[in-house]
Amino acid sequence: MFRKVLIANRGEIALRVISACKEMGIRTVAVYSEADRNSLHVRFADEAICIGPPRSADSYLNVPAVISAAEIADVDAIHPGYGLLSENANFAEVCRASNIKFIGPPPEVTRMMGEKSTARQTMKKAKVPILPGSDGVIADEKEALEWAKDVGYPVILKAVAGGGGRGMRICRNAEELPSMYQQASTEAANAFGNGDMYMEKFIERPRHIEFQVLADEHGNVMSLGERECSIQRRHQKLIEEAPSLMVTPKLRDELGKTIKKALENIGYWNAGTIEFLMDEDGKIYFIEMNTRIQVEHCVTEMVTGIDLVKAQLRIAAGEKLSSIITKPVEIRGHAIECRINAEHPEKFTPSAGKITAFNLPGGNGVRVDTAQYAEGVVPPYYDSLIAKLICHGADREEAMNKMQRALSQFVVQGIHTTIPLHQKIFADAEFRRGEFDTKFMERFFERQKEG
Amino acid sequence: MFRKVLIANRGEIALRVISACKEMGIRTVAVYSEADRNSLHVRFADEAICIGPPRSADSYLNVPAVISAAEIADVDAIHPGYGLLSENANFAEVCRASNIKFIGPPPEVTRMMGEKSTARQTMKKAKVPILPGSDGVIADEKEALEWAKDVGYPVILKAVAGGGGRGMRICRNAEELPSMYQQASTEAANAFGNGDMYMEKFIERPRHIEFQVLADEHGNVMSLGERECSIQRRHQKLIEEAPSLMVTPKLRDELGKTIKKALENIGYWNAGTIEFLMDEDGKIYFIEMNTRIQVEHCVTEMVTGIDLVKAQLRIAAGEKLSSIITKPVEIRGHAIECRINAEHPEKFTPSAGKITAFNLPGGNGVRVDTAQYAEGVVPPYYDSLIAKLICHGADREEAMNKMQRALSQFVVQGIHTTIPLHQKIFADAEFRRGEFDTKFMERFFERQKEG
Amino acid sequence: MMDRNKLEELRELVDFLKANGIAEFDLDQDDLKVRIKFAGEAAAPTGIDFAQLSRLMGSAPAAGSGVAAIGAAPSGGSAASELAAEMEEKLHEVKSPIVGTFYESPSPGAPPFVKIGDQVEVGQVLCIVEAMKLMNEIEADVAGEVVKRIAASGQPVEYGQPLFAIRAR
Amino acid sequence: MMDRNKLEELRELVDFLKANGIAEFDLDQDDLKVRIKFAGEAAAPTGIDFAQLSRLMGSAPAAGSGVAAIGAAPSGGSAASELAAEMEEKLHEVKSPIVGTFYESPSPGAPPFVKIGDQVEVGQVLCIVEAMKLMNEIEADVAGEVVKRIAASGQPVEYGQPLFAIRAR
Repeated sequence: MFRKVLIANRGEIALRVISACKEMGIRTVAVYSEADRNSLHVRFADEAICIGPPRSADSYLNVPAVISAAEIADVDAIHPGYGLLSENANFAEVCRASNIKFIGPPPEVTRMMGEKSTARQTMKKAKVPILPGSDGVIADEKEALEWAKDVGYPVILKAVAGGGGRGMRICRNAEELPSMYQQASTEAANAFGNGDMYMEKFIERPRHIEFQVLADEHGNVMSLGERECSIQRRHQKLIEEAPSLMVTPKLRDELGKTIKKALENIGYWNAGTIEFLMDEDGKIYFIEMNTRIQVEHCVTEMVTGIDLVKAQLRIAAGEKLSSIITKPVEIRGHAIECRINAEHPEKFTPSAGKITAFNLPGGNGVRVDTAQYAEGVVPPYYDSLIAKLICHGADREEAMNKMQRALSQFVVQGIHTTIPLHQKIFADAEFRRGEFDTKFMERFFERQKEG
Repeated sequence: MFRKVLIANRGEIALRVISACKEMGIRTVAVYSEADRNSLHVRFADEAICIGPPRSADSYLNVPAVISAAEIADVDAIHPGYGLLSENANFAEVCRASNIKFIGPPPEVTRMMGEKSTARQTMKKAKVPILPGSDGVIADEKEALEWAKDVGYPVILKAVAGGGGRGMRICRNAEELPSMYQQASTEAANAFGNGDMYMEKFIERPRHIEFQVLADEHGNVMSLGERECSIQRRHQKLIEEAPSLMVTPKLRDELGKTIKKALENIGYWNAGTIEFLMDEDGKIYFIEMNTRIQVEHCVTEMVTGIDLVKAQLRIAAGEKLSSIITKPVEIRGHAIECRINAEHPEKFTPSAGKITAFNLPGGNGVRVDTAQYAEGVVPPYYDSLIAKLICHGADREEAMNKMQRALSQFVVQGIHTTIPLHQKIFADAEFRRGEFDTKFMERFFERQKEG
Repeated sequence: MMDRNKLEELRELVDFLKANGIAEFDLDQDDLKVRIKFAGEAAAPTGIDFAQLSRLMGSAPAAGSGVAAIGAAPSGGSAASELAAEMEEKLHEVKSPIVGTFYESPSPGAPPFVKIGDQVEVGQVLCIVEAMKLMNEIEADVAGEVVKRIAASGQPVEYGQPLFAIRAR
Repeated sequence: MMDRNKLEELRELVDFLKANGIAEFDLDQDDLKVRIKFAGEAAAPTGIDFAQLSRLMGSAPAAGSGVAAIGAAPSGGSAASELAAEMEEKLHEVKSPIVGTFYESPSPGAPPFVKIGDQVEVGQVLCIVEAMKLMNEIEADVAGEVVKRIAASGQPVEYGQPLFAIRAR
């Protein structure tokens, strides 16, 4: 096992990794920007090194600074957490060149899964169901009509160079497609200087379902079941849970096997997440893969009893999956996570500042992952997640009731947080019945306005 | 289920019960003394009623005040927590007379198990192994020698009216017994005006092992396995764990069945704990029964996944055990609890006062039960327990490492706590090997002095 | 920085705060903001703001319930300010020595033991607090004029809750 | 910064606050903002005391390790007081712009770039900080006399760590 690990991250995930290392007898080195001097990840690590000014680009994203810190601290390995450098293949390559173990997959695989079309092709080859689409650029109107017939309406036209909704059209039938194709292409050409379009099946009310995997460096892959992450606002997940109400044991088992085969083929290792959309008929389509630990990994930990961060460390140290997970994976109960962000609960404006009171809920089945504390400061430079509140119950009903109880005992003063928003969501009848998809929050806000 | 429950307690257990009620949709009424006006149990209950001045005798132990509060708040039931009125059969009778459900066993059973000799006889009849002894007063030296032969050396002579070590002698052979009997009897006569003696088998290095049970009002009893509570200082438990390293699956199963039979015979219901001593040969002897929830119930919850406080509430509401626990009880992993007391970690003097900083550890497998908070006050009137830190791991080793990590992140300032003592215990080689008994702490302190 | 007059005003303010045992003082009016916090025990900050806390909890007790009202404001705001006004007047409060239900008269329909404006003597019965079916007569512990009945007949009262205000003789 | 009169007024205010046992004082009026907080026991609700915290953690870094020393005292006590003394002298600190290893000379055995007492010009090389096998020359950003070399040759330094103190001309 590693003697000393540098954690190239901040906030709750840095503390999460530090805690895992401590429990495994591994010494820890924190890096921090000038804005994080009084952060708990700095205080609870064995050593801490300031690597730059507050801006992420100059500190946490500054590869030479992180590597240099790793060298002067003489570490064996670097854990990148999530975000920041975690899916940066170049960083993984520099680690390799510097003889420091990067706790993640090989850079080649990160790169492969980072490119959407390559990832799609890779998964398609391995028989993972992917979202039907045009397999590349559409030449003209006529080809667009052919693809649409193939894919099945409704379809969505997207600009290859696109982003921000421009050059994007949802087409519901063959009549409206030609004009929409022209409009979208012209819009894209004007906006991005490139009118190239591709097409995907459009799902009106998709659910976001993702599978957690672990894979070792010896070619062994294991699926740990799914998480449902449909409660999102502007593609930011707010609430995640495991298991999903929509995944039957049969689907879980079958998809788990398919994923296993796919990842064995590409030589994946590390923890990883395969993201899917599920349509209204319960059909599931691959959209992308994340080659790192996820924010919401905790709900999987709660229902499987497997420590995913420790597993990452052991995999990176060369251990076999069979020695890390010695019993068959079993889903026990139901877990839900609320992301507590430093944001205004209605306006979603970031709320940086000093925390003046901080009371954490505790008790049976309640887990809090946070690096904040009373008198702590939320700096304005980084993402707004200040805590994750995870509740585990015998079933979804108990987990939800526990969450309501815990939210009512979670007190943060001095800044705004999303706690009041979560309280409203957990009182919502549709949410409680599990009737939701990725557009739930839009409808929820409308209901709130009306009510 | 109950509509509204009064919690006749304070501190972490009051908050524990309030949380369970909230999660079950039951309204809660806290009672408090003038010293606890700003306590969290007061703040997190739906209603709160001041019942008297700081002294327990005038408030939390004041039966008319508690009952009157229950009446004006119009509750269906009272949960007594542990300590205070929880094993007061008279209180349970007053509840019954006032048409308020007491969440505990019937007062007759509490009374029966509260008297040591009755409890012994009851258990003996049900074939629960009890500590061998003289079955009452010894007439003279000659009878003492006969009993000792029967029980087996070493034996301990105790004064019937005794206490505080007076009138007590450990005898290791027949030669020394007669003179010791005379000395002890004389001492007892001088001290208590009563020279009557009885005899028990003396265990040099006993381990304290207790079994958790649940029993419903329909005659069903279930054992949830054991806890090991040998780490004690002056009969105060400091650290508890589940399962015990000394209890084999066979012993767990057999003793569970015997206990089940015994409690069915006496018509027990509620949660309950059967306490045993285990001798150096692994033989186990009943010593007493507690007819309430215990401080250390959490470690059983962590390894079985069963919520004992919710089970108490459901039992008291008349539910059957078979509807509360629907799957066979399975022990999963290992859990350890540290009692964090407001005491000097070496001198054990109580340390009341204002908390100035309070940082709780969190993360995977860490549970904190507390009613304290930053800027909270520890009043000098009550017991010194301010928090319970519970860690659950895949095995004892992981649970211990997790505890060390969590203790290092648990910051309490403004008062002294036992956190530094726990840190030393968890670094102790004998403790880590599981080599201990109820005299462990005495040896530990000696080692510390030498070291 | 601060002129003589301001310092003088500040001195007056501080004297006033000290005289009234105030530990912390915040003022935010128009373009003036002042914050003062005294050192020592007295200045203990209450940390968690329980009003906000209770709001966050989302468990505000149902309105209209007497007991709930007790729960909601064991040291409630408006009560406190009334109290302050009374304390200036040096009114004596007769507090409930037990938890129970307050009754102003010996039986339903009967006239109250005392009325506002009555002169009472030490030991004179002022009201009844019923607890566990027992009627406990509450006696005046000072002689003087009954200025105010604080509790309403039939209302549940907790330990230490003020029942009457008396202007002592 | 503050003229003589203002300083005098401040002195008076502080005396007054001290005499009245005030721990914290904020004033915000027109273009005047004052915030005063006294040090010491009474006025010290700093929340988490990191020194104690680090002791409790039981993870005090091993002595003798340069990096560990950085970790242990990013804003260390004695360093701070030395700093204070220097600041009175208005010494300028040259700080490391990168994480790496400090070297006082261009190669092992060679004489150092600068010695205590040297006069340096803006842009003159003072030392090297090695990061990822690259030797980064650190230049003086003021002209003046080298009063102190704060880092030791071969010592790991973090971002922003003071390397030299210079008495600016």
